[in-house]
Amino acid sequence: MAKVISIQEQDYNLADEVALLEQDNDCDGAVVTFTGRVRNKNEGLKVSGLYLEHYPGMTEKSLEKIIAIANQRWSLGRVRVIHRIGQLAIGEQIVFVGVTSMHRKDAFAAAEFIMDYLKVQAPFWKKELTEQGEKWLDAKTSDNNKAKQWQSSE
Amino acid sequence: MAKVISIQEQDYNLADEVALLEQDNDCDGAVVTFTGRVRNKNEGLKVSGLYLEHYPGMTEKSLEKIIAIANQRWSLGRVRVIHRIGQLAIGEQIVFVGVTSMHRKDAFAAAEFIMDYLKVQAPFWKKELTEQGEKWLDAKTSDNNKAKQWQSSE
Amino acid sequence: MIKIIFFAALREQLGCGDYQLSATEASTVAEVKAKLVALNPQWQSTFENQSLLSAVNHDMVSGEHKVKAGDEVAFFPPVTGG
Amino acid sequence: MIKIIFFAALREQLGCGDYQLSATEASTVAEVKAKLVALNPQWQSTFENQSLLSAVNHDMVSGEHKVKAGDEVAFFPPVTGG
Repeated sequence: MAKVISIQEQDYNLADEVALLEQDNDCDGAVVTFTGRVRNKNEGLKVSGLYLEHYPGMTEKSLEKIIAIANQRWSLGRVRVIHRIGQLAIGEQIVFVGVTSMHRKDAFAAAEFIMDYLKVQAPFWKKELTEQGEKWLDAKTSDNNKAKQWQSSE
Repeated sequence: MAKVISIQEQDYNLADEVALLEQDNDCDGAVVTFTGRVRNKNEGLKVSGLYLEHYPGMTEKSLEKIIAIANQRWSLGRVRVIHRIGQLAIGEQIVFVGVTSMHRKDAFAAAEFIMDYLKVQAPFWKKELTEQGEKWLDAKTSDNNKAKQWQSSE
Repeated sequence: MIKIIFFAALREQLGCGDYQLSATEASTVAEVKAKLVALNPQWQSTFENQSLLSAVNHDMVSGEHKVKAGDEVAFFPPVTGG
Repeated sequence: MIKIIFFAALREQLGCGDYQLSATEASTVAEVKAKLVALNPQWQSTFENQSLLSAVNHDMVSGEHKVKAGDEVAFFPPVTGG
């Protein structure tokens, strides 16, 4: 498995990322991508943007570990993770996970697994800019529960 | 839910399709895409290309039904399905499924569900061009089993 | 009339893409199949294939499904798209 | 020395991004926390938050984890990326 992880302020181009996943890779028939974007609403409040902080060094290490676990569980071709940091406006891309595999089941499972674990283990924090001012987001119990489900399933 | 289905010979541009899924859509934070491509090998044989036949009319109806079921099961924003027909070379895109949702779990589940049902219900047939000549592909038991799993889960 | 169409490997095996029967000749999908074999004995082994699927007016159906004049009946192998 | 860093809401609540302790002042992550509160009593309520997470040298750890000179100890709220 080949993997590339980027933590960056600047935007990225989805088509370029998918092209890199597919280039010279005629054995993987399945490509799954996940894109997370800044929503205009959260918990009923109008949101005008996000600020994303992270823990440099630990972030990359944490994502490496998550991808290594995914690679043990499923047969993967290439994995690409991009997470943006800093100030982001509504509709902007926050996170990209791209996975290729010979089999669609593996590509789907690994992409979702990586997102689920990223959500509860990778040291990123979101501060939301709402009509009522700035607010650090609280972690969601549902995200913890979703990550835990991978321990029992299959 | 807004959905668009296309059955076409010509190629499509992934970035354009994702842009349409995201355009004026600031409430859906999650976008999942699946791309199926022509592999260079199948069951040990070197493949040089595929020919895809379908049943015009039934194909669209079948995909409409599959998407309608997905939309009843999960909370979906937009759904886009493209399936190519005719002659396809190694590495070319065969099928695209794009799903947006407020929640990543729904987007992942619906995209995988649509692919799993497309595989066993939509009237497409692949003829493989291998080093040993042309050969219509046999349906896979594993695809049937995978589609059946959705009946019991959740 | 009932319009009958064949797809993919089935069409190639039969050497035929479509067929017509009078609505009086068959009242179910299974009877359509039996009639086709009766009229074309060389098709028998091909239609004995248990995995063949059938659709009436673009909906997948089983052998007991009724057919009537104007229906489009399709026979084809298990699908392999995606 | 042990290097200590704080992130996100925790950093803002403490009004402080990093800190240093001598390696003789604490031998576990829990002791680091206790020492920080002892030296800065106004931080007590903030550090009583049970949901705070800790990492040593970029690995998530629990309170019993040993610390030694040169370690980087981080405290932060539950993560909310993605």
